[in-house]
Amino acid sequence: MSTRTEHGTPVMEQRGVHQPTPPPAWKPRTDPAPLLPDPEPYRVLGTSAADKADSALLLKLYGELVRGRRYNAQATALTKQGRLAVYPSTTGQEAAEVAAALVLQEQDWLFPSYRDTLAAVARGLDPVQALGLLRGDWHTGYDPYEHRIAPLSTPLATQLPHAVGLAHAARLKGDDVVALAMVGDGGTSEGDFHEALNFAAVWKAPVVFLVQNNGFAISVPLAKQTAAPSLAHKAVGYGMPGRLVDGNDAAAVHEVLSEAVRNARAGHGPTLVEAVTYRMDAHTNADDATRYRDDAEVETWRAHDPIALMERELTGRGLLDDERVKAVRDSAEEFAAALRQGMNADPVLDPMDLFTHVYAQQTTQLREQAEQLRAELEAEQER
Amino acid sequence: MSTRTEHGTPVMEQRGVHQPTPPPAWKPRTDPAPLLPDPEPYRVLGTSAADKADSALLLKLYGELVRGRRYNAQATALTKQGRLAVYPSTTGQEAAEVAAALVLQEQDWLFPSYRDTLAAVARGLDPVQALGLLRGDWHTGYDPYEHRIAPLSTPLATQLPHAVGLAHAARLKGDDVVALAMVGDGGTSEGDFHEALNFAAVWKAPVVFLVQNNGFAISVPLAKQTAAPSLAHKAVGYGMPGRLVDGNDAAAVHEVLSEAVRNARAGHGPTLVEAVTYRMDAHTNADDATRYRDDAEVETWRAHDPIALMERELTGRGLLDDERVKAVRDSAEEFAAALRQGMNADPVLDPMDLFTHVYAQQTTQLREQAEQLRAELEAEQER
Amino acid sequence: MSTAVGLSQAPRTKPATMAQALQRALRDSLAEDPSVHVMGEDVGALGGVFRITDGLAKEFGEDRVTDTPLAEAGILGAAVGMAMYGLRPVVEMQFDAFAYPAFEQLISHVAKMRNRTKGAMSLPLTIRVPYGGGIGGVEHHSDSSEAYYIATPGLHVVTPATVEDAYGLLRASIASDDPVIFLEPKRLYWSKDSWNPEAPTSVEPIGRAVVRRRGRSATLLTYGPSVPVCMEAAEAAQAEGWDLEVVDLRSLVPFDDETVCASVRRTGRAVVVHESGGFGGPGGEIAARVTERCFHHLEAPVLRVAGFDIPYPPPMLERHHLPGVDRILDAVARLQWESQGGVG
Amino acid sequence: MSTAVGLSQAPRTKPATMAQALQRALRDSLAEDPSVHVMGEDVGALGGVFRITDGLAKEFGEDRVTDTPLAEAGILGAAVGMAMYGLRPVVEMQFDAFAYPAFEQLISHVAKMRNRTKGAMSLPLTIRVPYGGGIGGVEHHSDSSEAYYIATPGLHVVTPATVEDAYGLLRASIASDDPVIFLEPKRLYWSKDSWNPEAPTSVEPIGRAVVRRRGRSATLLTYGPSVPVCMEAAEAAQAEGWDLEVVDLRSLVPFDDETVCASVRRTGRAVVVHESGGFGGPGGEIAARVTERCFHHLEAPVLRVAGFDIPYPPPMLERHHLPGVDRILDAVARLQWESQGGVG
Ligand SMILES: Cc1ncc(C[n+]2csc(CCOP(=O)(O)OP(=O)(O)O)c2C)c(N)n1
Ligand SMILES: Cc1ncc(C[n+]2csc(CCOP(=O)(O)OP(=O)(O)O)c2C)c(N)n1
Ligand SMILES: [Mg+2]
Ligand SMILES: [Mg+2]
Repeated sequence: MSTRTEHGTPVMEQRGVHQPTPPPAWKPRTDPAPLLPDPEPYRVLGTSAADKADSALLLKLYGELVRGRRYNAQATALTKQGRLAVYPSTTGQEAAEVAAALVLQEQDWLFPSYRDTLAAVARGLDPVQALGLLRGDWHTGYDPYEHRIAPLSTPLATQLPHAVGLAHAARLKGDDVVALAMVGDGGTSEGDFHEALNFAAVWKAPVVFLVQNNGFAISVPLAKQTAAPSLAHKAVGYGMPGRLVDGNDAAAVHEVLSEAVRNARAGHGPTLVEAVTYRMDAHTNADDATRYRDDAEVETWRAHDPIALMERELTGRGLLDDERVKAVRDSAEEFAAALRQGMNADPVLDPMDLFTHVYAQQTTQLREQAEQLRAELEAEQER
Repeated sequence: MSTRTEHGTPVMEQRGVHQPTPPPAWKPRTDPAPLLPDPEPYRVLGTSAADKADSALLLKLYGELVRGRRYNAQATALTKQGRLAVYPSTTGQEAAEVAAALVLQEQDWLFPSYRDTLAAVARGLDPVQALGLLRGDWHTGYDPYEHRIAPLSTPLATQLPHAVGLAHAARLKGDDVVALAMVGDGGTSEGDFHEALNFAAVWKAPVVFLVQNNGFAISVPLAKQTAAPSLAHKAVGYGMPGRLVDGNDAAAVHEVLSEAVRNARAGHGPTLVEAVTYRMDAHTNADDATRYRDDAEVETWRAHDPIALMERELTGRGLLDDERVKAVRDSAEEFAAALRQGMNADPVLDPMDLFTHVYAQQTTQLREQAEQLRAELEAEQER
Repeated sequence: MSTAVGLSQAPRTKPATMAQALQRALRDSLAEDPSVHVMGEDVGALGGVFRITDGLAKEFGEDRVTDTPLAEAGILGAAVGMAMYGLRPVVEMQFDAFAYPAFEQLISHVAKMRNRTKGAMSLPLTIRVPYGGGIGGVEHHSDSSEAYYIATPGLHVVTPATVEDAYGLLRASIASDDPVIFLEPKRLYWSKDSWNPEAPTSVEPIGRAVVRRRGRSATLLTYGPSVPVCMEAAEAAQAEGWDLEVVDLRSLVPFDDETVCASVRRTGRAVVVHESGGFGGPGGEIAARVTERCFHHLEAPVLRVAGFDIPYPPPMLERHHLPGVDRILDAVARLQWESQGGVG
Repeated sequence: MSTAVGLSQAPRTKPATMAQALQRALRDSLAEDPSVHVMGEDVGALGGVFRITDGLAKEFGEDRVTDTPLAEAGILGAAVGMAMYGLRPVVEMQFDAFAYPAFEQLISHVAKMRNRTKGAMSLPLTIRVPYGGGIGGVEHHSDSSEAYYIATPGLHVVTPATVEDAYGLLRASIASDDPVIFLEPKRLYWSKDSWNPEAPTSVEPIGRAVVRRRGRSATLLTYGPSVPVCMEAAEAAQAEGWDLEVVDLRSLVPFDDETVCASVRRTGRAVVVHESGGFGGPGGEIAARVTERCFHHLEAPVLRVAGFDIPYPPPMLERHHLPGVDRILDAVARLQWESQGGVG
């Protein structure tokens, strides 16, 4: 039996569950049933739900998907040209990446993991800045406050408590800010995932956790990562709603995330969203995926490609003609050309920056060391 | 609708749930429904289930409860006499403590938290040894291999992955060993709790997690610790069965834990058991509970005292007369007297032990430092 | 000796404990700056296990003084997020050893965020860590963990030894735009000194050592819980004819090379004293940098008196571990008072 | 210079990389002792991100070589439990900075269990940590975290610099009944040396430093990734008229005072070289203890050449951070070769 909570999230009813807080434990519980994950991945494209979908939104998503795919291809190419140290591609995951960016308002915050440069770019960040970490000229290539995008987080799941803290702080200040934090299926095994979700639920923080379940943590398949029926089920243990969504259906991810963001904004607290998707490329350009998975699996997923799904829907609705496809692709090409150009310019580096930003209050120790390096650099130049 | 799994755990059915592992995510799942916690705390005493309960077991539990209560009182008294540095009492929690010990077979392992000296004593450990840590003469007052009791763990939840690893190792070796690990409600918020449960479920390790939800983590009530419908619900996120049991009903805790141990032994993997109970005393003798809770709450729980519950049941069955009560109490007094005596003897300490056990392969550095201390001690003696 | 040291008598002062001074510093910070938030385990109704936050939740509300769930990485990680949004969180770790679960957040984020973002994102966080032994604490309640913190660039590491400094340094730490590890010597919590709580001293800048006692024979370099022990040792040394100078470092990072080296150049001899284990502890750094800078002024190698290189002992044995007056005097005696060529 | 150093040519040897030697050590340990288990992230089918465990899961099965869930505290905590039951787990941490989540397990349990139980419960664990920079790794992939480990009593801390030692020391670490932090210098993984993989050298006992190069002017004290750099510096120094001795410490805990002091007493001058940050890094300890023990043999203070006290730089700037030949020679030049009274 499906029911609705006050703020409209459809949930599964679970009968007879009991109050978390004693005393007394032996009195039966009377408040609403706890939230459970969707019984099956939520979908829009190709279902009757698609009828409600806004055409403008679908076209917007389509443009972003195509641009995102092109971005992935271009970034991968840049690693081959030695312009990027390493690139973790999101080819195949574009739907979740771009939807995560588009559901946020300007004042909201995005907390990307190391893989999620595409989400940052879709939120409006200059791709050259987004790729700064991976190019290797500085750890974070952008000012996080400019687009309200936290630094890409390499230590897995560690960004989740940051998102909770930021959202909590904004709420305390009375600001209308939602934080959306991204993490991978592997990252859900980390203690920080647990602690962040628990804090968020206890504090009713306006935060949305988006798990991109792309089937692998580098080489480790999900079955070695968890025995849970789904990652969305983890929400149950924190007392927050969990949603399971087809991560390759951009419209579905957008809808589920929008609802979660809306609930967070309305003061109803956090949501855990699992977007089931697949990493079409290797973990990074340096990885060899043939060691741990076979092509047949990859091919199965190719049949469920986010761009193809969207094109089918748009074509069915008569919204897509050759001209529009060409326009979208041309725009993506332009974007790629600009990125190529931006990355071909050598970054201007100042080694003295190594010392400038470590502390707000510089130490005498670092001043001395900076002087040492300056002297070395001058000696180098004289030679 | 309630159903039974292959190994007999009653579970709630959840319809339409989906496979954890892609691909493909859009194919509906067909395997059995995931396990959910008991709909309400499981009880034996005072219910019709009590009819099935074995009298000998009830009497055994009764004896242990009374002895446990006396043990708590004695240990608390020893802190006042300066014979114990500190004592975290389990008065009110004796049912869960003694049941945890009694469900295990000799070859099994117990992983107690810092509070669980009573469980260790109920498993057969000399109480003077069990209290070694709290007396302050050494960190662990016993050889863990003698009774297969891991050292009392002070850093909360850190013992849980140890239990998983040990159980896993035993299983790999083909040994019939179950590990039972104890943790508090507060400890469930730690990352180590999450990581341990996840490892256990993925590895199908023969381990049982017993959460004693005694309402508080020092001063912090459960409502500030979690927003989950129950702590047992956390099992859902790991894909293991979760059971909710009245923690003051020794027969019920015994039954639920026995079933969990049986399942673990049979290769069905871990279970999370939440025993809802209450800490009647302050956090430790050094704590002042009036700062964070009022007496009325404590009194509510006094009406649900584990010993009183058991006495009512035994009396109702005609198993308890004054003579038996006296015998049980006398035996508890004897136990307390022996403990008093044991703790009154000053422990014999050798300061050189500080260096002896740090390494199996001693370092020259520690040898030098040991020599320094030896010289100091000799000089001290000469004075 | 349970009295903190070195504060000159001021008019209208009265005895106060270090715990009271710390509490007052928190209260004043909360009152003056609405962005200050106190958070941790049991800091609310209970007032912390050491009662440092006693009464603050009542006074400032649970949104400003917050009992968190029991998860140190979560506490520090959430505080990072709050600091990102412009708040100034003051985190209490319940005991030294219970800060370890937060280590990754500390090393990989707290210490690096400002540098990572080229200064765009400062984290004005204070992490209060009660540390050290001598209080009869059972295992995990007496660690001296400063070696980990000082080896982590991006953190300031501060520790008071007097009631006055407890106030001044905590205020300065909370006001600092850098993350500060504020190490509170547990066994000095109840040490008293005369202090004027109605007119707290102005905020001490972080990074300045102070000479607690002038002397000419040798310098004891120390901090936190070992300061009173060194003062006592200096008194005792007089009977042996040594006039010892005592320098209270107060801040390990930044390190006050100037004050330290000025003292050692004057005396020509030095002993570093701390509770933390010797091997890989702060004493190695201090001895090495003093030697690098003052080599030709040294009449003897800089010696170290430290905790042994062992896990912290159980209560009944801790006195054998802690650097005490005798061990300090033994080290002073080994400072080669007469020419002893070939000892090295 | 990408070649490991110091191995004397033996008959029938052929070039092998450090990665190959490490893999061989794991394979031999797994084959000889059924209680040895290898575990970590991606150590199975993938063979680890550095391929050190390549092929082992296939050869020994997934129960012996196990891909764990992605949770470092859980990995180490589970390994502790396995060791309690008599197994000999060899844990792989994927990179230095990703060992931090396991810090509490390491400090509060791995390092303390044996002592805590008066020797009843040993933890024969080996924790392999690829460490250090110089490989163009992005943030969190180039940390030198040895300062944390050496300040933790109860751990042994070992690091090879040659292909031969990689094999011998890893075998010894796995065979040891103490927990060992086995630090693998990432940028030497692909360094080659001639080695006879068919007849691996006998297992080296842990705790012995080795003189890699004899010299009379001054001693370079170093370990791990800095050993080849020091060898190169020693070659270059000859042109300047300095004949440098190079000591490869191999094990930071236990520390080989004997070999180190014998060398410094011979040369009268020393420079400690490591990549780890200087402040609070191992160099302070080493300089301090050498000075304590060899003061009257020292013609100059023991100097340190270390990484700067900053978070590890991004790839494009790391060369400015890493101690290189020039910086080492600069330090050697400052070893007061003529009488320079009053410098200190
Ligand atoms: C704390 C931590 N441990 C290990 C790593 C090394 N690592 C980088 S990516 C990765 C796999 C991540 O898998 P998942 O969370 O599923 O994200 P995905 O790569 O699939 O986007 C690992 C183990 C890390 N970055 N951080
Ligand atoms: C990692 C860690 N953090 C903090 C503490 C300090 N501490 C000791 S007991 C306790 C509360 C524990 O509450 P709970 O888990 O509910 O167990 P209970 O005391 O109720 O048995 C705290 C915070 C600790 N021991 N370990
Ligand atoms: Mg993944
Ligand atoms: Mg509790």
